[in-house]
Amino acid sequence: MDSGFLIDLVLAAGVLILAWLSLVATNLFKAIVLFISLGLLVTVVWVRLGAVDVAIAEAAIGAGLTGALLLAAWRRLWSQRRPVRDASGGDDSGGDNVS
Amino acid sequence: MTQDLIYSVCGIALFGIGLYGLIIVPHILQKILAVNIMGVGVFMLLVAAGHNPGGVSDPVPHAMVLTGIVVAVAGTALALSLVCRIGELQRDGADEEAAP
Amino acid sequence: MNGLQLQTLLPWLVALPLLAAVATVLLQRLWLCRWLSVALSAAQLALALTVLLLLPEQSDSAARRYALGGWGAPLGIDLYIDGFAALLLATTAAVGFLLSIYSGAYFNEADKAARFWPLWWLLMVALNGIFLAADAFNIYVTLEILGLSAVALVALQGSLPALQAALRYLLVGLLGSLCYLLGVALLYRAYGTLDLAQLALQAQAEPLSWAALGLITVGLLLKTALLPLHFWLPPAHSSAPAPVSAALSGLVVKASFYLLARFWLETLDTAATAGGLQMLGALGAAAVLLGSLQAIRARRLKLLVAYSTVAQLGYLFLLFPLAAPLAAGPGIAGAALDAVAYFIIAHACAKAAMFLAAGNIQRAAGHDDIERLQGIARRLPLSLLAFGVAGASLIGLPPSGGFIAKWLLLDTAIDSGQWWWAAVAIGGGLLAAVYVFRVLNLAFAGSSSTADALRMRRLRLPKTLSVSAFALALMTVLLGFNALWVLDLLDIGAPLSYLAGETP
Amino acid sequence: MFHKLDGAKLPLGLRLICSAAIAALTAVLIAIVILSGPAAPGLQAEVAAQLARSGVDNPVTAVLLNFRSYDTLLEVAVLLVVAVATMPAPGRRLRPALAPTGDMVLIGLIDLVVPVVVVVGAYLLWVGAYAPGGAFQAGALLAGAGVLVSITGRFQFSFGALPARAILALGLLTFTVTAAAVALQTGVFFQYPTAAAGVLILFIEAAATISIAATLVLLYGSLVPPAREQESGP
Repeated sequence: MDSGFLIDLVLAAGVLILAWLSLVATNLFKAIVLFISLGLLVTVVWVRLGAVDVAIAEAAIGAGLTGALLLAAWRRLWSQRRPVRDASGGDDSGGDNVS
Repeated sequence: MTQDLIYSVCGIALFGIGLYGLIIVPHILQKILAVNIMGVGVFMLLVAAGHNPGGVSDPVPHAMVLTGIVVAVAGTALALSLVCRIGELQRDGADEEAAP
Repeated sequence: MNGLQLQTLLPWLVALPLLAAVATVLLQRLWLCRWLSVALSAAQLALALTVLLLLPEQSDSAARRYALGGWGAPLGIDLYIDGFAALLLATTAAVGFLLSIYSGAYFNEADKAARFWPLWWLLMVALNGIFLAADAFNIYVTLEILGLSAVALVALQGSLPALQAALRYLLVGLLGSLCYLLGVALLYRAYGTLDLAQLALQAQAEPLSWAALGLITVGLLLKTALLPLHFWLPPAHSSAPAPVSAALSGLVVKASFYLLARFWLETLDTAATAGGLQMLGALGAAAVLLGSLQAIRARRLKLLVAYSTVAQLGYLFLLFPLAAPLAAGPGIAGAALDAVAYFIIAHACAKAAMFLAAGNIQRAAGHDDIERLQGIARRLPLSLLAFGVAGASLIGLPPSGGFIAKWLLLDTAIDSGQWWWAAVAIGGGLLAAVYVFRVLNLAFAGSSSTADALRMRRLRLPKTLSVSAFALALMTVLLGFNALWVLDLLDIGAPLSYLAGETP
Repeated sequence: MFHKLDGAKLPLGLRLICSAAIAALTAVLIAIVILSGPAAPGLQAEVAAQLARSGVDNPVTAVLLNFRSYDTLLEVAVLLVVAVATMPAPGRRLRPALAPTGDMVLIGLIDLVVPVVVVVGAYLLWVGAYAPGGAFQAGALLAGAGVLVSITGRFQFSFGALPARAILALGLLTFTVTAAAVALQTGVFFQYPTAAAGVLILFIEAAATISIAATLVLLYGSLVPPAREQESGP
């Protein structure tokens, strides 16, 4: 019982930290990877709460497919090595600056 | 604190973090992540409300969350497809301006 | 034979547009899609009118409820109809029918037309679904269909501003839905049911239901674009294709307003506070004034019409202070609902007509820059007439639906001793006159510049486009002549059942 | 500012005010939930009482496809909305995710994995009646297989064509027609005859699975960069 309580606390804290990190990450790729990890951690939460159906869907759709979609969009728009010609600072430079 | 209370609080906090991301974080891709995080927060509150330690859990919130997950991925896909079309139109526009 | 049952017709109001959506996905030939859609729109209109006519016979609320799957609330999902819902369903079907005819002639690119029809029908599914909804989570799903199909329809335009407006619209819509869903989650946590009628019976005035009502309100206000949350509407509504703009301004924003009215005056009325009701009214009044001022300053015609929507939506929110059960007796509350329902119908027709007319002007002139519209009335007399008639209704000139609506509103405001709302309505009408006549003045006076005239001679406007815009404008006039008939229907159908003193 | 995808950063003062407001809102909501005590008993008793009449043994599947099947029907409609919005114009094909890859090891691996994924997906669909699983999970798995197939570049999906659109609409069509057809027998939309409920639910789920998988593959395919750009890139 006590160990279960601890697991829940750690899981909840981990979920919140991952969510925060993925939103404040300055590197888009890192943000997406953190978001996918968040999805996987939430899957564990669903199992802890006895929602196995939801866990399967979360792993397959919430983390897996959403992650694939995000990565595909990222690859299409932001991962281009092509130099950005927009002098005003451009749409491509925003999140991809690894600082 | 019981198990479902931990996750209820966690869910609302996730909603708040997502709201922060949607309003404050400037990058569009992270705004889309933020909407998804808000969704996860709401789902967590729902599943926690239906959680019944020791007994049978309420399946209705589970069904609602399953529906919600599919709706969320649909919204995300539409948003990403708009983002891609916008990004490419802008890039084409920038290229045309730069060409001559 | 026990005649036609009202209940058995209700699921068809959702099933018919669903099947139409599937059919238009499957049909390859666009002319087939077009004529099938017009025919099915007519069928939908007939269905909605039948429901409207059968409704007065059903005073018992159980007879206006349909338990899908036979389970019944709280396990299953119910459909529910009353006078308010039936009027909105009929309005949607009627405006939708004319917009279908218009759209058939408007979309002449194969790709756009092929996408338009399924999305259009799914939008209809969502609208009908919302007006019939009796389940809080079901409303969430229908709101998502409504939001996503509306965004996809705006994006059909394909231009960069349209796509950007669509993306912003999408994010705002998703935020609104999630706020709403969080409110529903709190309600489920507190009361263990999703059925609106059961929630109405169980809800207490306590922090949890206040929080839920607050979240639901913010979510729906975002979707209804009430003043501080209206920033997304003008770009989205002004950059969409004309029939889409007409549907968004005329019908889609009304759906979330309808839900707001339901939650505040019926489902969670125990949690509604007098201060909250007054604040909604004050925001509405601010929207009337600021929206009108923005419309006066707009450079583009479609932007003007879109800002006018922001203003006109403001009037609807006067419902809340006027119908406040604490401040007014049931008689005044009923009168306030009559006025606002009339407003919704009149504005749906007038705004749809106005957007179609603006779309015609844009197509014929190649632009919708107001300053360059001099003398366009000579080229497009019917469209400008439609614009003028619809504008008269927005201002509230007789004989028009807008006049009746505004008159009812003034009457209610004075009866309830809240004359300041009447001042808002009159002031809003004057401001509307300024922006409507600004366009008409330019369009009817002066001669168009030669370059524009040359371009217009080459581009002939299909007759269907101007005729259907004019038909919608004509409907606003008919609404002005048949007010009693419409109001009788609204009253007999027991709008918002709490007003009739029955438990829902 | 207007033509940048990443919106402008809000001014510092506004950012602080918004952050404070969001933090306050979150704190208030958390306090309300903590103080309001335990959640009300939900609907598990009602579900358990009617489970035997639902045609399936898994309560979540019973809720999704019988008690609240109207929501699920509309959810399938949501997927169709996004499919119609993102499908390529008729005649245009979705390019494969990677340019036809010559990597024989990868192709061999995918050849091995895909049949397994398809079998597992079918199993998930079938087992949904008794245990966790069902149409959406199965659809997502099948979509994964579809994406893998498209990566090899040996098959191209042409979503503008009629057969593909038929597959996308199949789930919604089957669901709606079944819901209406059972009304002929029982008089009520979505009221499946108890004896046939299990079969009807599996039938609907199978059709929905196919449409869901196709929609998800389409969504992924519409987002991957067109192959042309990679070839001509500098």
